[in-house]
Amino acid sequence: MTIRILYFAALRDALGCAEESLNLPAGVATIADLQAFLASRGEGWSALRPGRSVRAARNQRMAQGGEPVMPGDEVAFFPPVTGG
Amino acid sequence: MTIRILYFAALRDALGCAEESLNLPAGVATIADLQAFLASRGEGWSALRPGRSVRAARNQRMAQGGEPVMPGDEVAFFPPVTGG
Amino acid sequence: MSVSVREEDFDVGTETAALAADNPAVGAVASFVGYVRNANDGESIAAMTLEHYPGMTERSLQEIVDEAHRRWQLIAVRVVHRVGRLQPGDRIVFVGVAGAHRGEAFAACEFIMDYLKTRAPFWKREETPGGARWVDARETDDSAAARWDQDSAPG
Amino acid sequence: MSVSVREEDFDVGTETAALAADNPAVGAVASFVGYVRNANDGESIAAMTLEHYPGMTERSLQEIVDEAHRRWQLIAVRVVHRVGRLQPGDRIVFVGVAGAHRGEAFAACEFIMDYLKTRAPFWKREETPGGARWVDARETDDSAAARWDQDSAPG
Repeated sequence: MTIRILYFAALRDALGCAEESLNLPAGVATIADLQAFLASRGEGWSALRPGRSVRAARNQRMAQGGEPVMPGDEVAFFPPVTGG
Repeated sequence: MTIRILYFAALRDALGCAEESLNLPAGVATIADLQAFLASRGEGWSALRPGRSVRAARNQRMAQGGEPVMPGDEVAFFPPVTGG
Repeated sequence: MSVSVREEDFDVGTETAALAADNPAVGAVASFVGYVRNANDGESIAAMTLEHYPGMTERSLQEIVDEAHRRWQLIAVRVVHRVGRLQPGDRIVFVGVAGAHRGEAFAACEFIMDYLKTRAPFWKREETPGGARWVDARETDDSAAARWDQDSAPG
Repeated sequence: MSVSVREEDFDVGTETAALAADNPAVGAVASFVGYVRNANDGESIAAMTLEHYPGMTERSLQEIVDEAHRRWQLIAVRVVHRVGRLQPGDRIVFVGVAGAHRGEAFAACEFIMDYLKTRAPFWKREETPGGARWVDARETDDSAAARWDQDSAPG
């Protein structure tokens, strides 16, 4: 019932965390739910609050907030990309 | 009072002429006048008749029919270009 | 492989020639090379580090290339994106597109760059005299990518 | 010189690198390479000969480059066009444009190719199984060039 969560770039620096494993908490059904749950941990985790230009990917594909989260998923949160 | 006239590509092949010097005939004031004068020489020269996709340059710049022709000019006639 | 993500530099002549090699139907290769500039937003840049999301990076680039193949009649596409620490004047990215004619090669090359800029998980961190800073995404990149949504007919 | 008309081949890597060399403000180089194809209008092509109008050729290419500099903020431009007899797979033309950002580099590179195709005095003669033939101008080239007339604002 766990998922893997990755954080990148400025967001990883703000959170002080690059990667974690998490047992899916009750009531977390979507990417948006997960993001709200993580942001509620307090202190630096407020960097994940919606509206703060956080992007998400699920299983290595860009994902919208409404996308479901399933056990075994790899979810990533990061700032808007700036490559090229 | 002479001009130099150059012909290129398919038009040169049709005329059998690459270059000539010409004393500007009376009544030839523009590129269009010159083209009509040359086309009236008969036989292969009808390839120069207006309407046959002939382009003109005067002193190495693309020229419209209304542009004047002056003694000493270098005038060129050729088909639409196909480089690149 | 049409997509490569790596630290090593690329050779523009070799990459371009490979796109046309062995296929005499190629009439046009449009390509783009991005470089590290020595200044950005008014600050001088000593170096930058490109971070990425291994796995998703290659996948997202391949999806962009696949989408370009769906939208235009293309013969070959190549994308190379470097990661790690780079200095001003260093090459960052190569995008090359081979087709029979220039219209589709130009359009697909620009499309791939616009999508790469907004959808491929790379992040730049610049070293300036005032310290290191993450580069902010530019709104002009979003609007450059968005025009391909309306404009879905081959150009 | 930003313009060269000659029989010898060019090196895409060298030409591209030269556009960015010694100017660390360059962030983007867009380039185009045109190749001789092995078929055209349903006939196979053994070789082609490119004729041009010496003097006017260089002048017209330089005027196109100058016009590109007027329309966009560019750092460097390079045009190399080959003449003489070429075979399928041979390079014909290189157009490279360096700028700070990709938008102007792409637009100027495509603009230069479109204008070159309709305003620079080159003519192609193809050798086919049925004999040699002069290539006819394509109407699509006229319409490609015409869109820059309406579209005079920098893209």
